[in-house]
Amino acid sequence: MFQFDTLSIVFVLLILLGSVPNIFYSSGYLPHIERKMHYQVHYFSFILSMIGVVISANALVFLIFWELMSLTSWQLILTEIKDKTTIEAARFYFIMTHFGFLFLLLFFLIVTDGDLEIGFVNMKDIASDFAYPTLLFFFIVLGFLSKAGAVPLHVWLPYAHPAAPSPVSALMSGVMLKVAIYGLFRFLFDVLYPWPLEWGIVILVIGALSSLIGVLYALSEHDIKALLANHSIENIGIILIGFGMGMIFDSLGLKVLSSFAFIAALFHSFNHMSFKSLLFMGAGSVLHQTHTKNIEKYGGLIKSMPVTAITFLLASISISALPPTNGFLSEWMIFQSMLSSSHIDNTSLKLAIPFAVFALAMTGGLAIACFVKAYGITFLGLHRSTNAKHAHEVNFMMQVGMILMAGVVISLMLFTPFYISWFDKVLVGLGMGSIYAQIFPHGMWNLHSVGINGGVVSPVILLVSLVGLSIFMMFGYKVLNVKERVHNTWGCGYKTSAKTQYTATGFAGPIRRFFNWLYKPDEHFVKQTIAGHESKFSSSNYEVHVKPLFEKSLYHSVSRVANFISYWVYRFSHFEQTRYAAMIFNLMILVLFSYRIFAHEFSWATFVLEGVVMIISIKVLIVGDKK
Amino acid sequence: MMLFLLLLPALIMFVMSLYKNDKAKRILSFTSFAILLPMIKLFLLPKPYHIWGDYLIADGLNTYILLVSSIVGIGVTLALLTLDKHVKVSPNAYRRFYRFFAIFWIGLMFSILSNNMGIYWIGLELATLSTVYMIKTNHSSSAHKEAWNYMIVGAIAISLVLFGIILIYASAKPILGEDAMSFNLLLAHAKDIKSPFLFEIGFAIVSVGMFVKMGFFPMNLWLANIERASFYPVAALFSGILESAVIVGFFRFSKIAMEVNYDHLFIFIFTYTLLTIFIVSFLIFRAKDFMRLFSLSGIEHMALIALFWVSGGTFAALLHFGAHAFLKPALFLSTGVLESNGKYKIAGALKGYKGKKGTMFWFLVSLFLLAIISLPPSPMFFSELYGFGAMIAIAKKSDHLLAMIGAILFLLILLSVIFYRFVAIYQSMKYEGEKNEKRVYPSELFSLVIFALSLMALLLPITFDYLKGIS
Amino acid sequence: MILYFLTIICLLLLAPILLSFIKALKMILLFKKPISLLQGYRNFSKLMQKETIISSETSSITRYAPFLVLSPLLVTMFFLPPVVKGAFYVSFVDAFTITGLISLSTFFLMLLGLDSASAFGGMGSSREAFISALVEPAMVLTIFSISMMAGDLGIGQAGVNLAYNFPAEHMSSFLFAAISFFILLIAENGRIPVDNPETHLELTMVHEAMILDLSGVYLAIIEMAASVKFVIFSSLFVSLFIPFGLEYSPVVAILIFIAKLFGVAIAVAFVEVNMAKLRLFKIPNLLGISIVFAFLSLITFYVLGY
Amino acid sequence: MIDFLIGLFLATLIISLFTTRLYGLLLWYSLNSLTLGLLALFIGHELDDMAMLITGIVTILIKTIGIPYILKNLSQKFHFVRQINPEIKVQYAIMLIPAILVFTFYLSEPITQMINENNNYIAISISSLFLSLLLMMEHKNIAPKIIGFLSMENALFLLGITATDGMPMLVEFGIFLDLLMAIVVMNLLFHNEEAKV
Repeated sequence: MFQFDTLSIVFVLLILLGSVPNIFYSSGYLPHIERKMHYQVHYFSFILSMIGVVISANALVFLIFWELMSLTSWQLILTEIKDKTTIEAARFYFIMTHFGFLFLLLFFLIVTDGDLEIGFVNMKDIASDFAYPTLLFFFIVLGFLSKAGAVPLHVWLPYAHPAAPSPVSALMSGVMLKVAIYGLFRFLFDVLYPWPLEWGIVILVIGALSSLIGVLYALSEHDIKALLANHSIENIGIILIGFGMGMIFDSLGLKVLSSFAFIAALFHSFNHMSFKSLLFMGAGSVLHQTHTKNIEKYGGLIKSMPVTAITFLLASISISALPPTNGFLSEWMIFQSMLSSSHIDNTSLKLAIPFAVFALAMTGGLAIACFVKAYGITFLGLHRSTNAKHAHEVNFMMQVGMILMAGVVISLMLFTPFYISWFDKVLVGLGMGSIYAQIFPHGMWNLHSVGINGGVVSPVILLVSLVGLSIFMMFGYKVLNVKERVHNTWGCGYKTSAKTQYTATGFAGPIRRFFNWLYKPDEHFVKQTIAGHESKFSSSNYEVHVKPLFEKSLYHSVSRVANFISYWVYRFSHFEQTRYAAMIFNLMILVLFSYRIFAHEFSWATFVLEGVVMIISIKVLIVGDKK
Repeated sequence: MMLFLLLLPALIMFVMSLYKNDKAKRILSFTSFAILLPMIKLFLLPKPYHIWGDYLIADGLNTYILLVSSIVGIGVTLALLTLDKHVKVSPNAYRRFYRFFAIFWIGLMFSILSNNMGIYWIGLELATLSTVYMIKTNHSSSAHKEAWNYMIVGAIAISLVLFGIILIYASAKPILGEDAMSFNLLLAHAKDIKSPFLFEIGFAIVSVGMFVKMGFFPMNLWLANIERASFYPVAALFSGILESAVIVGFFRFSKIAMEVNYDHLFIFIFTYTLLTIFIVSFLIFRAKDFMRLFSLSGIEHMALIALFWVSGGTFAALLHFGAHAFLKPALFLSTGVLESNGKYKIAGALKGYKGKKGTMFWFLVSLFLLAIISLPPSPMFFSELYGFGAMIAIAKKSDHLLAMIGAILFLLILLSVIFYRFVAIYQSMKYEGEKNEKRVYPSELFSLVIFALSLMALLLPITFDYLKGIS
Repeated sequence: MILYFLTIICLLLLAPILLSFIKALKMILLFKKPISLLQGYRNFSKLMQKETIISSETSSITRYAPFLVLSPLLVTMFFLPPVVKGAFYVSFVDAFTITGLISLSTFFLMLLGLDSASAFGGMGSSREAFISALVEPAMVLTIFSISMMAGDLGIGQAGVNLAYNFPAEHMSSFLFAAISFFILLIAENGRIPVDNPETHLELTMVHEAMILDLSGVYLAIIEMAASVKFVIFSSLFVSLFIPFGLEYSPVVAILIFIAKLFGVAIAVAFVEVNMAKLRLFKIPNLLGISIVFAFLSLITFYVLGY
Repeated sequence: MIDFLIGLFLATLIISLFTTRLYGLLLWYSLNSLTLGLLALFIGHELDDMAMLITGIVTILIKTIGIPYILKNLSQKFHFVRQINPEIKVQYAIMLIPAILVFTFYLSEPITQMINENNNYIAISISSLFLSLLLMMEHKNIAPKIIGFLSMENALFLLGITATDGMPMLVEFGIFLDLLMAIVVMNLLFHNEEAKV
C-alpha cells in the first residue's frame, strides 16, 4: 500500500520541511479564524493527504489521497468567506483540479488494466504494450500540470491560492504544487520510461511559456497574494524547464547531463517550496495586520514589522535568483544544463534551446523587477494608508513560523551538497547513474556543472565573501565615525507625503507598456478638472486591471460553449413535456432501425435512409406544425 | 414458507392501513422495520435458494438488491413520520400511502426475486401502478397531472418491456419450449438461440422500455417533473427502490444479451447512455431546485450503472448501485427539510441549523452531497474507478481504441460538468444566501444516520469481497 | 597570486579615472575646457569628508543597501579574466554568476531608490527595473555565445582561451556578440543613449534618480560602485572581445590592457557625443538589437559548426 | 383463416386511428379485441391447447365486453369529451401508416427459425404496437390515450398468440390481473379528480 523509496522519502522531506514551520505559523494565525474546527481538521488532513500521495504504492491509494488532497484544500479555501470572489475561486479551483483528475484517472485505468492495486513497477509492462504511449504521456501531463498550474492550465491558480487563509496559501503554493512534480517524476520514470525526444520538448516548451507568462502576470498584479501565486506559475515553469531538459538529454543518451538537469529540477522544487512558503507567510502577516491585499495600501511596513520584512527580503532575493541564494543555485544548475545543449547532435534542437535560455533569463530579469516592486512598495517608503499605519509586528508563533522557514531557506543555501546527495540518490533509485562525484569533485565547496567545460559556482564562498565585504565596509563606516543628520527627503520644495510616492502601478508601468500587446489592460482614468483646464485638477485616479489572456480566450469561451449547449438542451428537454408518446415512438423507430442496419448488411444507403426517416418522423410527430 | 415470511410484513401493513386509528401512523412505520428480518434471513441462506420452485430464486445478486432496497424502505418510512411537519398531509392519505406501499413492496419483491421474465414483469407492473397512486398522495394539481403522465408513460414503458419479453420468448421457444421464460435457463442456452436477431430486437425493445421508465434519453425531464410534483419520500422511493427493480431486470436481460452478441449490446448501451448523460449533465448544469437536481443526477447514475454492468464491471455496477440507492433517498429526504423554508431556494439552504441535531444534519447532508459526486471516501469513488476500469479494458480489446478512449474521456468530461454544478450548489448552499432558522426532527436525522451507516458498511472489505463474489 | 591582487587593485584605482576620462573627452569634443582626470578622486574624497544626511522617511535599508550595492561588484572584480600571462585567475565563474552578482547590486540599488519615499526614487527604480529586465537575457545569451566560441563556460578561462586560440572561423559570431555586448555595456552603465549620467532632469534620469537622496559617504560608495561597474564591463569587453596582448611580459601586458580600456572609454565617449538620449520607450529597440545579435551570434555559431 | 383474422385485427386498429368519436373508438377497440379472442380460440383449437382456449374466452369476456363497458360508464360518469380530433393531420397519417407497415416488414426480414416459420406475424405485431402508439400520441385527451394503451396490450397478445403459440398460463393471468389493476387505479385517479373538483 505504501512505499518508501528514495523519491518518496525526499518528497516526504519536502512536505515536512514545508509544513512544520507552517504549523507554527498556522497556530499563530488561528485566533483570527472563525471556523476553527473546520480549519484545523482540514488543515491537518491536507498535510497528511499530501504525504499519503507521495508514499502511496498503488494507483488506488494514490488516487484516493490525490482526491482527498484536492477536497481538503478546496475546503480550506472556503474557510474564510469574505466575498463572492472567494466562493468563485474555490469553485474554479475544484473544477480545475477535478479536470486534471480525469486525465490521471484515465491514465491509471489504462496502465493498470483495471486492477488498481498493482504496484507502479508492474504498470510499466502494461504501458509498454499500449499502442499509444504518447496518449498516456499527454494524460499525465494534463493531469499533473493542471495541478501544478502550468500554462495553459494555470488560470485558477492566481484566484485560488490568494483566497485561502495565508498558511494554507503557503502550503498550497509551496508544497502542493510539488506533489504534482512528484507525480511527473514517479510516473514518467516508473511507468513511461524511455521517452521519445518530443516529450521532453513538450515539457520544455510548456516550462518556458509558463515561466514567462507567470512572471509577466505577476508584474501587473496589485494583489500581493495573487502576485505570489503568479510567481508560482513562473517557478513551476522553471522546474519544468529543468525537467524537460533532463528528458531531452535522456532520450538523446546523454545520461549524465540528464541526471544533472533532473537534480536541478528537484533542487528548484525544494527551493521554491522554501521561499514561496516564506513569501506567503510574510504576505499573510502583512495582510493580517493591514486587512487588505491591495499592495497600493501598504508602505513603510519595515519600520513596524521588522521580522516579517527581513524574512521577506531574504525570500525575495532568493526567488529573484540572485547569488548566493538557493534560488540562484538551482536556476544556475538549470542554466548550466541548458548551456550543455551544445553537446547535442541535433542542430535544429540545438538552435531551439537558446530560446528557452532566453525565456529563463528574461524571467529572471522580470522576477527581479517584480520583487523590487513587491518588497519596495510593501515595506519601504511611507505608509500609504491608515491600515498600514496601524500595523505592528505579528504574534510570536507566526514569527517563529517565518523564522523557521527562513532557516529552511538558509539551510538549502548552506547545505546544498547534502541536499544534492539526496537528489542524486533519488535519481539512482529511478535508474539513473550517480553523478554526485561529478558535481562535487573537489569537496563540497564548488558546485560543478557536468557538461564539458561547464561552469562552476561556489555558493558558500560567494556568500562568505559577500557578507564579509559588506560587514567590513560597514565596520569601516562605523570606524570613520561619520557625522549624521536626519532630515526630510527632498521633494523639489514640496512636502514629501505618501501620495507623492511611486505606486505599484506606476512602478510596473514601463514594463506593462512594453508588453501592452499581451496584457491588453483595462485602463480607468478619472480626472476632476478645475474650470475646464486640462492641466489643473483637484483629484485624479488611474487604475489598470489586467485580465489574463488565457482566461479571456480559453476559459470564457469554454464556459460560453457550455452555456450555449445547456441552453439548447434545456429547451429541447422542455419541449418534450407533452409529447411523451411521440418521443417513445421515434425512439423505438431509431433503435430498431439502427439494430436492423448494424446487425445485418450494413450499408451507407440504409444509414442515410434511416436519417431521412428519422428527420421526417421527428418533424411530423414531435415538432408538428407551427400555430 | 420463505415466500410467506417475505410477504408477511407487507400484508400486515396492508391490513393495518385499513384501520382508522391515530396510532396507526406510528405502528405502520415500525412494522416497516419488520421488512428487514426476512431479508436478513434470506441473505444468510445458501445461494441459490429456491423460494418458489423455478419461479422465484434467490441468488447473490437479487438478495443484495433486496437488502439494499429494504434498508431504503425503512429509512423512507422513518422519514415519513414527520412528513406532516413539512407539508400538509391528511391522516387518510397516510394510510392510503401505506396501503399502496404494501402493494408496491409485494410487486417489488416478486420482480426482484423472480427467475421468470413473466413474473418479473408482473411484479414490475404491480409496483408501477401502486406508485401512480403514491404520487397522488400529494393533493396538488401538478401532482395529479404528473400522476396521469406517469400512468401513461409508465404503461407504455411497461408494455414495451412485455413486448420485448414476448419476442425474446419467441426467439427461445424453439429450443426451450415453455421454459424459455426463465432467466437462468435462457442464460445457459443463450448461445444456442436460433434467431439471434429476433432476440436482439426483443432485447432492444425491453431495454428501451426500461430506459424510458428510468428517465433516460429522450425522456429526461419526465422523471424529474414527477418527483418534483410528489412528496419527497415518494421521490426517495422512486429513486431508491423502484429503479432498483428495473435495473435488476436490466442486469438479467443484458447478461443474456452479452452471450448472444456482445458487440451489439455494448455499442447500443454505450451510445444510449452517453446520449443520456450528455443531456442530463447539461440539464443539471441549469437545474435550479433540489428535487430536479437530484432526480436528474439519479438518471445519470442509473445510466452509469447500466454502462458499468454491460462493460463487465459487475462489481463496480453493484457497488455504484448500492451507493446510489443509499445516497439518493437520503438526499431526497433531506430536501424535505432543506426546502421546508422557502421552496426552491438553494442559496443558504445549509445555513441556520442550530444545536446538535442541526449541526449533524447539515454535516450529513454535506457529506451526501460530496459523496454523490464521487469524492473519496465515498463508495461511488471506488465504483467509478472500477467501472471506468472495466470500460477501458473493453476499449483495449476493441478495434477502435482511440475512438473508445475519446468517448470515455467525453463521458468523464460530462461527469465533470455535473461535478461542477454540484460543487457550485454545495458552495451556494453553505456560503451564500440568508440565514434562516430551520428545524430538524429526530426521525429524519435517524433515517439519515441509517443511510450514512449503510454507506459506510458498503466500504467494508467484507462487502467488497461479497460484491466481487456476485456475477 | 600577487599579480592577481595587483591587477584588481590597479583596476579599482583606474575605475574613477576612466569615468573622468570619458567626461573629459566628451568636453573636449564639445569644445569645452576638460575636467581633470583625477576629478573622480576629488569627488570621492570630498564626499567622504561631508556629513551624511539621512532622510527621516527612510528605513534601515538606506543604511545598509549602499554597502550591499558595492560588495557584489567588488566580488565580481575577483572573477575577471587575467590581464597578464601566468597570473592567477578564477577560471571557472560563469556568465550567470556574474550577471547574478551585478543584478544583486542593482536589486539593492532599486530598493534604495524606493526607500526614500520620493517620487524620483521610485521613478528611477522603475526605469532601472525595466532596463535591467531586458538586459539580463541579452547578457546571458551573449556571454553564452562567447563562451561557446572560447570553449569554456568559465569567464576567466574563456578569456585565456580566446587570447591563445582566436576563433577566426567564427568571426561573424564573434562580431555579433561583440556588438551585442557593447550595447549592454552602454545600457548597464547608464550611458547615453540609455541614460544620461550628467543631468538631473526628471525626464531622463535613471541612475541618478535612485540616488538623489544620498549624500556623504553613502553617495561616495554608490559613485564608486558605478565606476567599478564600468570597469568590470569594459574589462570584460576587452578580455573577451579584444583578446590580444596576453602573451607579452607582465608590464607590457598591463599597459596594453589599460590602453585597451581607454580605447573602450573613447568609443563610449564618441557614442555619447554623437547620439541623443533615447526616450524611455525607445530603449527596448536598442536592447532588442542586442538580444537579436546575441541570438544571431549563437545561431551562426551553431550553423557553422565547430 | 388465421391470416384473415390478423388482417381484420390490423384493419380495426387502423380504422380506430381515424375515428373522431369516443364511442366509435370504444366500438373499434371492442371489435379489435374480438378478433384477437377469435384468433386465440382458432389457434388454440388448431394446436389443441387448452390454455389458449381459456385465454381466448377470457379475452372476449374482459376486453370485448368488460372494458369497453366500464370505460363507457366512466365516460358518462365523468363527462368525457366525446368529440376527439386527431392532432396529426390525416394527410400525414395516410403516409405514416403504410410507412410503418413497410418498416416493420423490413425490420423482421432477417428473422429466421421461428416456431411457426412466419415472421410476418411478428411484423404485424410490431406494426400494431406502433399504430397503438400513434393512437396515443394523436390525441390529447385522456380517454383515447387509455384506449391506445389497451390496444397496445392487444398488440402484445397478438404477438404472444401468433408468434409464440401462447405464453405460459401463469404469465397470462398475471397480465390480466395487472390489466384489472390498471383499470382500478385509473378509476381511483378519476375519482380523486372528481372529489377535488
